[in-house]
Amino acid sequence: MKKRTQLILAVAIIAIIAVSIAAYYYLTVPPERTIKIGLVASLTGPGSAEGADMQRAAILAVEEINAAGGVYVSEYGRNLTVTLEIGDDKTKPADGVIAVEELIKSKNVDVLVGGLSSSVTLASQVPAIDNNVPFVITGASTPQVTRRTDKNTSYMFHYCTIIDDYSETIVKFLNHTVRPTLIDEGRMDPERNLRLAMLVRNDAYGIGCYDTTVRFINDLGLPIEIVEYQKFEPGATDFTTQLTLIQAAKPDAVYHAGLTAESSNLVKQGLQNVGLKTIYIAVEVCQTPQFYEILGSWGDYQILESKFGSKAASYSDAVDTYIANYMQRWKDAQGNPIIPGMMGADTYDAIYLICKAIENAGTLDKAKIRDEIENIEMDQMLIMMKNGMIWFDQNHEIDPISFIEQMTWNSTTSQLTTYIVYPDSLKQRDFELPPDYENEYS
Amino acid sequence: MPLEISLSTLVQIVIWGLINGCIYVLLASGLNLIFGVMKVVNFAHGEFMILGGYVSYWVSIYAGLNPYFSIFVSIGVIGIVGVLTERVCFRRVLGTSKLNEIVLSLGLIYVLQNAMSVLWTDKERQISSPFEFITVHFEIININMRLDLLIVIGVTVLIMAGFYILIKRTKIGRAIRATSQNRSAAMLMGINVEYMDMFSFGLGTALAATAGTLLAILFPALYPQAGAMPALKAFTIIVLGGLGSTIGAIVGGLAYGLAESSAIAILGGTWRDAIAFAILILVLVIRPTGLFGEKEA
Amino acid sequence: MLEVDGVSASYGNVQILWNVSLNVKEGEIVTILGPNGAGKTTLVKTILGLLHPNSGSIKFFDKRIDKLPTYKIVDIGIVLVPEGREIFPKMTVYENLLLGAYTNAAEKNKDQSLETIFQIFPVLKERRKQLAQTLSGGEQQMLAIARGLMSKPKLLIMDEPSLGLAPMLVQKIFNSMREINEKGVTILLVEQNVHRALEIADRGYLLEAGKMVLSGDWNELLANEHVKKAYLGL
Amino acid sequence: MKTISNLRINLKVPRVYLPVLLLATCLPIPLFGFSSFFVFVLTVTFFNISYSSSWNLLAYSGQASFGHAAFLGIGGYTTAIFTIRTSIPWLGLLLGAMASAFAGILVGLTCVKLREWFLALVTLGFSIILVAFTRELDWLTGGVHGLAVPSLLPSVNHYYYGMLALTVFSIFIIYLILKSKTGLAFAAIRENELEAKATGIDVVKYKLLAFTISAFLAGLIGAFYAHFMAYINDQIYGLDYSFLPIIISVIGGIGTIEGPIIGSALLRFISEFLRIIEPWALKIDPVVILIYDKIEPLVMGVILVAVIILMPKGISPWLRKYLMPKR
Repeated sequence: MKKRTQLILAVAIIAIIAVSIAAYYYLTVPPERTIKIGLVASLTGPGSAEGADMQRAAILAVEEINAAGGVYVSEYGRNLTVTLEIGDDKTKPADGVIAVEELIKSKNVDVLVGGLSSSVTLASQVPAIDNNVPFVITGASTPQVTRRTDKNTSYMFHYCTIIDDYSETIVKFLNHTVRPTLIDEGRMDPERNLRLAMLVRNDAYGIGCYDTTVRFINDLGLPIEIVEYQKFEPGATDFTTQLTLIQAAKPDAVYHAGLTAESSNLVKQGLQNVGLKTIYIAVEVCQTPQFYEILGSWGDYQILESKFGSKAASYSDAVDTYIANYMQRWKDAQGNPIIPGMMGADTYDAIYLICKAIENAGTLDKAKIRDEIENIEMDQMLIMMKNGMIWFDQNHEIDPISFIEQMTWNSTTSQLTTYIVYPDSLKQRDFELPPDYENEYS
Repeated sequence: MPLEISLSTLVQIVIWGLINGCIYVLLASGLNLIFGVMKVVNFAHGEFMILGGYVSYWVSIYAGLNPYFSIFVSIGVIGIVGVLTERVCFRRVLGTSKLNEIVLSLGLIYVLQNAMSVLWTDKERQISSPFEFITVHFEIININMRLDLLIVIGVTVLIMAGFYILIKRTKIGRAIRATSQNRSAAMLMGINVEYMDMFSFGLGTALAATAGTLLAILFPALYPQAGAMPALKAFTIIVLGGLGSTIGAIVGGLAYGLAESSAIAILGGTWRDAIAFAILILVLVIRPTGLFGEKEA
Repeated sequence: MLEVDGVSASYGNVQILWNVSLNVKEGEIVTILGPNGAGKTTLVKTILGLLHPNSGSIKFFDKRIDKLPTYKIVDIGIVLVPEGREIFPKMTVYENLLLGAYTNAAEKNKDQSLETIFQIFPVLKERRKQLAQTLSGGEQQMLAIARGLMSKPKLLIMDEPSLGLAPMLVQKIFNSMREINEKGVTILLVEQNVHRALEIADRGYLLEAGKMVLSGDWNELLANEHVKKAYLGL
Repeated sequence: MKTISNLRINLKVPRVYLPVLLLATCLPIPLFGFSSFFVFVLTVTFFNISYSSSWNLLAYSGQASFGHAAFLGIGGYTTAIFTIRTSIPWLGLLLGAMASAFAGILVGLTCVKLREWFLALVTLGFSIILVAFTRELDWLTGGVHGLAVPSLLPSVNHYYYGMLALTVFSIFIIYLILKSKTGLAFAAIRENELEAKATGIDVVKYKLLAFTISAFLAGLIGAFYAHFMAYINDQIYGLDYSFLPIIISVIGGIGTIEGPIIGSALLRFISEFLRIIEPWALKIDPVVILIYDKIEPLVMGVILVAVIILMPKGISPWLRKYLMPKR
């Protein structure tokens, strides 16, 4: 008899939960119309450092917009507030699909923003494509997200530097700055090519970086050759064998493409474990606080390609204000301010541009919002554009300026700071070789 | 490309192989001990390794202890955790069915991994060593080596020597070996085999804890999911080295470390995980009982 | 010293022993006879606590031992030399003997026990550094008995010590058994070889299909018609 | 003919009403105007059920695969590659299932003589090796970029019915097998391989058969899943997908038809419950979001460990005692 009571109780509990779950999905109707922006970010998994930055930036942007009274939508004849819904793709394609499905179908978002890892975004954008939800992608660097041919990507926009941009800036920097410096200092035979080694994440992003580098070197006919090309698996923590092989190829510089933790650790291991004392060039994905934190003094003289210099001395008023606001708003558990990263800056801009587009459209109709995003023209914000304006080209991509920063270790504050060393238009300091730099003359 | 590798590069690749091998030796020896005595495959062994790394990490941060000394704290804590795990979980399913034992360890993987995630997030950590900036130069082969690498090798040698003496020269070691060779005869000798189960499980996980600490000193490999793959590889190592063979685990661990770094060097990083299993499958196709395994009655 | 009273035991759902009783007095050699599958090994396993009885009691020096774990039973002085020898194959002869002296009491006297044992089995002294698996069958049996003696048992139970051995060796082992008994060790011998068993035993029990069917002095048993027919081939 | 007569007999038995009731509840759900995310989530649940059932069939024959995702992935990749290259819809599903069945035979051949833990490792190893191949053979598999899989059906509601049909189909097939002589042979092998051999059962044949059928079903389900998710990359071979059916089946009841259903339902309950309380949890402490997704697998792990220790046969026998009257 007792067991029967137990059973009835268990069945009753399960039934109540089942009914309430069903009721939840059946009955949830938004109480009041707001502009719902869905943020797709990797809050867990290997991309969590970057994902957290995107989340913080998005919350900041939404708070600022709401504090300023929201967005005027003519269809409603009044200002609507913006609400942010967050979906975690867990840095996995299948979870990304579920997260976006949930944002679209359960949270009923009007527009999507975010998307970090390239392979995850290629999967998670599909529900957005299928349901015609405008998606401003601010993380994934593969151009495929707006150029794929198997799906109609007319609702996809790419507010982010693409891999092509990284590699273009880096090879130009190598040719324009590094090679002359080495020749001037008598470190290399002027007749020979610059020896570049690449160490990339074995995924769409890393391999894309390699492919585009090869392409730009060939297209521009630069005196650079890739002497070693190694890959590592996503989430790897031991890069020593690859770095040893790179060392054997005697490169003048190493271009590495990984996420924050991978890139910073591989630089550290190269200098610390392997003794490969060279110039390490990271790409902007690593522009996060964690990057500087892990590198510590090992980051002295190392290089970072970026389009948002959170640590560089002020080069733009908008950026300075943003950094100040961000650090004011976000503090870690110990109460120290958190430094913003690049992915967050993209996301922050994207939310402003979405709100602008909605205001222009005067409606929350997704097709109209899409049209307005496509035709947007507004002043540049955090990300600097080649013509000072935010606009999308026929590939739904932007045309940003990316630059090269060199890090220096300040032993009194125990902090890394950065200076822009390329291009000349933004340059704050001259590029310097690390004092213990080693390479071969010929 | 691999053909024109210079001597110093080759030596370095061998060293990376051996250092990874050290971690595998510690991990495989512990797993092997547990398997020998209890005939249980603890697939969650890697999680104890990472847990051990975390213990050392926090001890070295909050108590300011040199990480190489915090290994002892880690051994103690994880040893006790291991004993409790045996007592609460494994003892109850021991002998019911092999599948239950395997799935239990799978359940422990989920519990431990996600509990660590909830407690400390997925952030990758590295234990900072006081010798971080010291390198040693070897003139003959012209390579610089981080001092910690040498210390890690030294610590592994010491721990394995201690383990070897414990197993081969002491009364409890004899009892452990007796239990693993013939459980019922061991009972007839007056050995409390359940106590041996508990002790070996604790000792095995303690070895894993040292592996975790050393790994976290060398690499930023301290995150909750980091243990799953090494444990599986450690198991392939003991299958190849002969289930229950102490020497097999040591030689197999070092050999596998070398195989792995050569695989990365020759085939590329993609094959790092696959190589262990490729070897395993090849061996098992030829000899279903393992390379040195004995036919079971 | 040992009293088994009305013990029933089973493996899983299969009952093997039915209401079995026997007793052994100090200094005796008692034998349990019976055909293959009669439950002899199950009986000794039950005494040693490897299997717990469903009902009945087992007493050793008037203390209940049927609920104790094996290692405690060994500790109070009952030792089994198991069927099929069950030595530790990958350990040396010496290590095997040391394991025999695992209990604390036995460990104290281990040097003295070793001396005695090497007297009885000089061959083990020669081979003490060899791995046990390299010994011959007879030597392994000696090792098993010697290992049992190492723990200074009050009661030594031997399960089929002659199984699979050449007649010469069997003789040797039975001789050593007498020697051991003379040194004050009580012996419970489980045997299929009725002839030899009854030669050295004071008393005997006959176990058939899990039931005790007969008991008595060696001469009574030898005179019994059933024993004569079924076991002695007379 | 035999199947039909089997059916008629079963209709007399009360236990048949429970599945029918379950099915009757599931059928009209998309028509009732539930949010389409709910339909999506249920479709994923059906996937869990059918995929776990295919694993469970293999476990029923005493072989616990730790790399079942290999078969899922082979099915998915085959249909993706085929459909992209030829634009012929649907046929890819069958090809995927067959490719997977073929892989099942290969793995089965390696595994027939292996002990439990070796078998676990070899199957797991197989899926890990597949990851490496998939990443390297980018001309075929898209390498690390993965493949966008063309859609077969116009909407999530269609996929819902597709997945439901597939689930019913797999369970029905498994049911027929378990009720047949083959099922008896599987059970005999699981209980005691030597004895099974002694009674004249061709152990190797039946073990291979179990592998083949299980892999065929997993491949079919994987193929459909790939179309449903519209994208496939090497994570399909990952540990997550390999361990999922084990957890579900063991919690639900290993070697039973209803085990995967119970296990999947429980997983879904926990998952949806956590999803619904998430906003409240975040109100209490926003930092929770960083660890929130770990709570679900943690709870599943704890349940798994508890189930193995406390009721080693899973929840199913316990429920069965009350819900299913004995014949």
